[in-house]
Amino acid sequence: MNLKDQLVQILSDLSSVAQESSLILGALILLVTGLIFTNEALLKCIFILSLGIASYYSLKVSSFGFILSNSLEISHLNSKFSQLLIGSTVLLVLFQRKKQITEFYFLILSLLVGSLFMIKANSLLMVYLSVELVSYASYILSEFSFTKRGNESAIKYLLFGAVSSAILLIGLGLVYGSTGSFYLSVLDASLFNSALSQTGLLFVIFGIFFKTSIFPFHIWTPAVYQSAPVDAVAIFSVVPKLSGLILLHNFLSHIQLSTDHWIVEVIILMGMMTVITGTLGAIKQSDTRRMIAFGSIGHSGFLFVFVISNQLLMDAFWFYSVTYAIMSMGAFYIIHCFEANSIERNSQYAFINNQVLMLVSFTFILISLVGIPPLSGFTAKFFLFSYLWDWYQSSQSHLVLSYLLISVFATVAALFYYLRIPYFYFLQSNIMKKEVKSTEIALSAKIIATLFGVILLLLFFVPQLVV
Amino acid sequence: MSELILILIILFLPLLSGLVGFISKYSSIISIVGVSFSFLFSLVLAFDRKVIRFEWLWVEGVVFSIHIDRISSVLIVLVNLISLLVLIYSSRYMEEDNGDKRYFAFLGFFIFSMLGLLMTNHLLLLFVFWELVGLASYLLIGFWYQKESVPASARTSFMINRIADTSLLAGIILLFRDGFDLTIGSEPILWTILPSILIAVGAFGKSAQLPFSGWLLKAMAGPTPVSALIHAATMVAAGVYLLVRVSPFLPQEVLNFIAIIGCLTSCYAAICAIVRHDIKKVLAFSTISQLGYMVLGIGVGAADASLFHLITHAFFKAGLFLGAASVINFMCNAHKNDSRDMRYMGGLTSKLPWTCRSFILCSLALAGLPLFSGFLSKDSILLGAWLFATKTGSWAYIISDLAIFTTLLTAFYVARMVLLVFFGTPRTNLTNYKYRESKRLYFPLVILGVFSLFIFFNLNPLGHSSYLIEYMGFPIQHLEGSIIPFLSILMVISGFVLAFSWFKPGAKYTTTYLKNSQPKSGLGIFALEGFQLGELYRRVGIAIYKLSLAAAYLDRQVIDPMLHFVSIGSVVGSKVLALIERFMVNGPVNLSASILAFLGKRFAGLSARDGQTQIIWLLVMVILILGWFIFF
Amino acid sequence: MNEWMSTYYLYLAALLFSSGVFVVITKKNLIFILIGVELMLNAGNVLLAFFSRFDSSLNGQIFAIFSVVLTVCEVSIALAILLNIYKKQRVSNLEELQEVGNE
Amino acid sequence: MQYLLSYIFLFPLLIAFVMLFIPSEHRGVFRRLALAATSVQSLLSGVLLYHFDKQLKPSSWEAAFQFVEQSDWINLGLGFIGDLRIEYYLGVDGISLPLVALSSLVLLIGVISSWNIREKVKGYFILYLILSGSIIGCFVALDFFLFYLCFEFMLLPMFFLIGIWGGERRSYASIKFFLYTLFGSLFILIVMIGLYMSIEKGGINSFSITAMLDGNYLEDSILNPAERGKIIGRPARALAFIFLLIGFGIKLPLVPVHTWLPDAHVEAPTPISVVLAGLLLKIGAYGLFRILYGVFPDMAVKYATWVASFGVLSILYGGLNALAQRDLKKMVAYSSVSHMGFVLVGLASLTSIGFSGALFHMISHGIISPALFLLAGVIYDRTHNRLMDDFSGLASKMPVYAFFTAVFFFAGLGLPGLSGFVGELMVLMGAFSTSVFGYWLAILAVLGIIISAAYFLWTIQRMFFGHYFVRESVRKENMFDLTSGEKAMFIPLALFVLLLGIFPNLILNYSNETIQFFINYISQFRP
Repeated sequence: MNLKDQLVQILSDLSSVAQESSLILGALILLVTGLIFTNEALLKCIFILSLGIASYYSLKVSSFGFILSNSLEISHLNSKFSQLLIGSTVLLVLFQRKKQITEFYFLILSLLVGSLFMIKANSLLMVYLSVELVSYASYILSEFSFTKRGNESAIKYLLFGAVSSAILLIGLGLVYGSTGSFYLSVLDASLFNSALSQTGLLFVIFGIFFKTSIFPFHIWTPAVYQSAPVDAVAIFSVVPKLSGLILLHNFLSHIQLSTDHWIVEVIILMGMMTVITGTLGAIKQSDTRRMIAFGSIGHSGFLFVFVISNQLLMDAFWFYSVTYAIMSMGAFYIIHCFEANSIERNSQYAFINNQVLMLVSFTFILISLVGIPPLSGFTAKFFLFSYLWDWYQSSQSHLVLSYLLISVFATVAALFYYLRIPYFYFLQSNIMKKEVKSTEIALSAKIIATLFGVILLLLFFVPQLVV
Repeated sequence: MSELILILIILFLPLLSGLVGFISKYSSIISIVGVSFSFLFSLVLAFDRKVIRFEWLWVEGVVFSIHIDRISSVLIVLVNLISLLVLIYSSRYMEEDNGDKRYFAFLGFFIFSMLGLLMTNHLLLLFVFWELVGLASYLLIGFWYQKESVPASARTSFMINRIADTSLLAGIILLFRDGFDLTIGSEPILWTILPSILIAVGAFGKSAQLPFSGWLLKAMAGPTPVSALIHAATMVAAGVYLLVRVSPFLPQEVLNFIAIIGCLTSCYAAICAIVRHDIKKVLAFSTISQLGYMVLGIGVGAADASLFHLITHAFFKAGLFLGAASVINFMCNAHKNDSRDMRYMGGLTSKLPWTCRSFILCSLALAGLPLFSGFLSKDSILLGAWLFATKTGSWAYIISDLAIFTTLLTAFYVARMVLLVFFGTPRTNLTNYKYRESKRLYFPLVILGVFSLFIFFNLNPLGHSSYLIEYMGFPIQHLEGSIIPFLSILMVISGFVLAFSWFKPGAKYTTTYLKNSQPKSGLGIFALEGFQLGELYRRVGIAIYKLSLAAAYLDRQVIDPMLHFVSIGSVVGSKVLALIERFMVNGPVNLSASILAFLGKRFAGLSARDGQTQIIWLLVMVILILGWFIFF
Repeated sequence: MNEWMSTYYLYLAALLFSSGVFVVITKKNLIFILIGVELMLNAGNVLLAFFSRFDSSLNGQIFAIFSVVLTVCEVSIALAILLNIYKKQRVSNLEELQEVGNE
Repeated sequence: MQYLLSYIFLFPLLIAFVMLFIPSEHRGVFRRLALAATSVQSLLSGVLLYHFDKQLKPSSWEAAFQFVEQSDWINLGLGFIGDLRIEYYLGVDGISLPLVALSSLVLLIGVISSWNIREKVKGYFILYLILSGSIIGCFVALDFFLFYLCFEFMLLPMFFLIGIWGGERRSYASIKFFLYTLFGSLFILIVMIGLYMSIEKGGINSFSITAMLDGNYLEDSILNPAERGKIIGRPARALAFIFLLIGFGIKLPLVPVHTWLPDAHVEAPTPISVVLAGLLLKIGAYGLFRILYGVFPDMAVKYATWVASFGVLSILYGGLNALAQRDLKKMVAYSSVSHMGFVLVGLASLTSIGFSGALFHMISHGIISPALFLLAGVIYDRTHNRLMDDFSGLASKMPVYAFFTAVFFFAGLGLPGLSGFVGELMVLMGAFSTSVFGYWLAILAVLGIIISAAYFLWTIQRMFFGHYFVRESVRKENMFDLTSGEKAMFIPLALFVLLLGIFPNLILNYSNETIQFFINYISQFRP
């Protein structure tokens, strides 16, 4: 193939990356505009506009296959999830932001671009590039609170991330060298029969674990969630996590290891440990965000189930992801509203007066995170358990069974901590009446919070809406 | 249909009149009127001589039936009659009590349940009324619930009954399980041993046989007319009635068992009655003793004799109790101290003439002197026992002999009671209380006293049976020339003589009586305490309560925390024991939360402060996983 | 290049990686730690560059070049954050940063 | 008539939704609305009772239900198990119908007894109505998913109702309650998923309880009895049975997983105790009836001795604990444990009389225990104290109260003529006459009757007999007898207790045919 043909090919493929292109373009425009105007509304408009265009293109995707000399793969799964990622990023406009508006939205957009590339990556290089792009944006975003704590957690996050990316890089190198293939699509289980290639694969998987905060790479999560700006955290908890999971799935689905392969067993074990860690870790947290952070680690462990098996249960995974995105964004939105009134710790919810609507919505979201009907979190958990059960039935693997049992018990334990906020607000409020804090929450915020709860309710009764 | 209405009227009239009385002003009059109508209708029923039967599907597989034959109809008349007399007596006796409305309502309820018990031949329905009778008894024993120790007595007596009732219920259900018809039909099929014994034990409970007899003493805490009706004449006889009904179905072994228990009870109670000072307790023991006779009669196969004794006993014992009620009422007003202790009485003949006359009549019947009803019925039981002994031989003679010997004891304590209460001079200073024996008080007494004469039951003063028994359908036994009547007369007379020599007015014993009140000998103390049965019940009760405390302790300290422990126990290491020690006091949720938190901290701690530790932790994990793979 | 030569490259990468790890976990100064991270990343680059010898399209070397560029970005971000920290707290030592965590 | 069950089920939820939009200043409106809602519910269940065909002899479980409503609810294509199909499937048979009627009665009483709730009235009644809707939903749902939804959905309102309006240790009690029951219901969830994978209806996996009862198993499914599927070397059906037993046993409650109950009961406000004891426990028992015994009859036969042993353990252990309590409410709570043990024994007997007895005992306990909690609530309202030792001789001060207490205590101890006796008797008859476990267990169960008499009578003796006396620490200015409003609650309950005790067929006529069919169905699985 000569150069001209290649260029023609590239040009024709560009239409398939129109969403990413529009986002990059939007990000650049935002940056430039931000230099001149600091009007929040204007910047938000550009932000929404570029997301809108991107989502338009993501809805319009029609041709599937490999593009840009096999470095990207467009599939049904990818395009669907890119809609979800873009959609959850749109929710960011709900969060009020006073400072660093330009930079913030710019970084968010680049993080989103990285994520979109991540779920489409087919070549090892694209994997590394996209992961790093997401990471760099996150490092800077986590620093954006400009407090002592923010700095500290950012530098730790960065160091941790750098070590992880080194592991990823080593892994990619080993995979590349021992299998001789540079593209995910040509990877095969038969290629991974030497110790070197298996080590490489494990390192790659570990590198991706960092993005999805799977045990033992979850350690950065609570600190960052605690001290980064809340809107950034809301994105962290959804976009990089889901895209990392899909990347992992792309890797594993091409390789097609059987359930009793030791790498798969290690992965399942890590998933179980994640569930346990997330659940146990959350119990003693007094800071709301840290608690939710550990909860989200636990949820990574649940979501993880869907991607590690050979067959992807598309609808169930999709439903869980959508529900999780809504729950997570909703939870952080409400935390955001309360933090504006300087309520940061669980016990402080006891001092709030007359915010029944907010707290009821919050309770809905938290209960949905636990997974109790009639909220869509339950349906998601139900799919998860069904899926595990089915997997167990077909594989007869004891690890899968223990995963199922651990998930079930983790659900009970999750009640311990997720209920803490309603516990403080509803059950402890009478005791501490004397130091009531007056909180001011705008009506619009109340409506939005209620909407989150209502959507979760609605999705339980009519799950067809998203599937 | 008209018969059904008749039966329903007889059954519900006492209850209705009691309830109406409860909400109206004239409770006693309404009750008396209601019960007398019920009595009249039951006479109609008795003279009708028909067998009446109704059936009613209660639940699937259980058809309740009402079945009235001659036995029931006679007993219904009896119950109605005695109830009527007691009601009349009570209408005066309870006049001053402000809870009289409640009293008559309870009594109405009792009469209703007792009649119901007599009307059915289905064991389950019988059990229903059996329990209701027990409830009525409980309510009436606890009638003066504000008094010291009365509530406890009521509860104890109900509980002991309840235990026996449970045995009865278990027996009935076992019969059901073994496929027997729960209706006591006319064709006797022998039951299996276990249910028969359980049913017999149930009957023992209500009839105060060993080892349940203690409840009857506790029951004496109730008003005395109640004791006359419930704890002497009717309810306690229910057990005997049940045994009479089921005796054709019982295997011989069980009958022997019944005979032995009956005999022992009668003897034991007679011994106890000799040493008690409390007039009601003496009467209670005498009731137990007489019930023992009846049970003995059933055991030896003389059910007709038992039934006869049941009827005669109902009259004279009710009379005795009502007489005792008058005495107590008098003492209560005249002496104030301990109104029931015979040691303080004496010489009451002049004060209570009508009471004294009727009381003596009834006492003689109880003692079993010829010319009195008690002689007839008791003699037929003794005869039955004798026949049984000759038929069975060996150990059965002991039963028969013991029964005859008990006659002597009976005569002894009866004479002692009468002598101590009515003869001699008052042993304590009585206030100048003028007691007026009103008509309403002595009319029932006189009636009952008169019914203690032989003439109403058999024209032959030395006969063994009665036209009533014949009417009920039992064959008349003609046992001429037996020595038993003479033997029993001899026993009675010697009992009287002994008692008179000991307790005659002015005798040494009666003058020093108050001083040496406590018996010295071991047997005496034993008998005074009612063979320690009360202590036995108390011990059992305490044991159960201690068991319950242990269960509660177990629940609080082990089960409650243990579940939390189990739910997470799989991940808890060796620290658990120490943690349990520490957090047990703070309650289980704390405990589990603390354990979870402990583990949580270990996981969360790694993500805490030191960035390098985190990285080390990460790398160690990676190396561990790789090492695991390489080396295994 | 023969078989035993290629193991040298792998040893080199391993040496780089482990010395990077050593630096990262022993040094307290943030700059040193960054240098350690660089070493670790370069181990990966060595691997990539070496393995691309067996690849006619030299994908590995391209990868390595990209990776070097990315490393530069990473370090610049890290330095920016470090500067921030230093400006605010006058601290360049990781041990002295111990604030984030559960109380 | 066609949508009668939906009306009963959803009407309170609708009213609760309406209440959301009423400003909380109108405090009186809420309780009136709630009263109206539950009254309508009761009326509709009356209509339901009237139109129910008692004589229907079912040929299969599918045909056993009446007033059936069936429509698609959720229909999702899921890769691995075909379609996820959840139906809105309601219906009643002879077992659930009496429970629906009982629920509407108890819920109505509950509203009346919450008349003097003063704080956060709006929230209280909204939660109460949600609770009442989901309780009814549990009894009428024929889709396991719908059942599970209602089963779980009760937890949240209950949690808040106990936690906000409860006594001193309310938060502890509510969390304990929530944890325990969630723990139990997750066991149910696992089995539900397993059943879903194994059951087909029209060729598609289904949650339909009727299909489960009729045993429409897919081939090669793990819970298919013919397959003898195993999980970690154990028979899958046995594990499922045990899981369900634990799940429903926690709700029942079964010793040794009963410890949430005394705390929850003691701390809950009176109306909630009423609902808790009257209905929530029945839902556990109903789950045992419908799902455990209906779907796993083979295991029910196999494990009958074990189940019955746990029942007997509950009877005796609950009774002994009740005897040791000093708090009136706690005593009643433990007596509930004891009584629900009888239900389990009746079920385990696998005889028609035992089943009828268990059902009847559920109904009768569903009337008696609310009354007992109301009685405990009365004394607590007056004095803010419930310790038995602090009172004595109340009979002379509050005779009407003493009267009703006596009535319900005697009903509780199984006095013939009152409803408590019938259930116990039938259960014992079933337990003695069954062939699936030895009658030594039944004999032990009989001892429970004695113990129940002991604690009830002792309580009467301590609190009501003797001289009138109230300890100094107790507020005594409000010691007045029952008000007419309270009488209005107790009189109907007492009448029901009496009526059912004399004419148990009022209930059993509805259930006879169903239970007969049930027993015939189970008898196929007997060895």
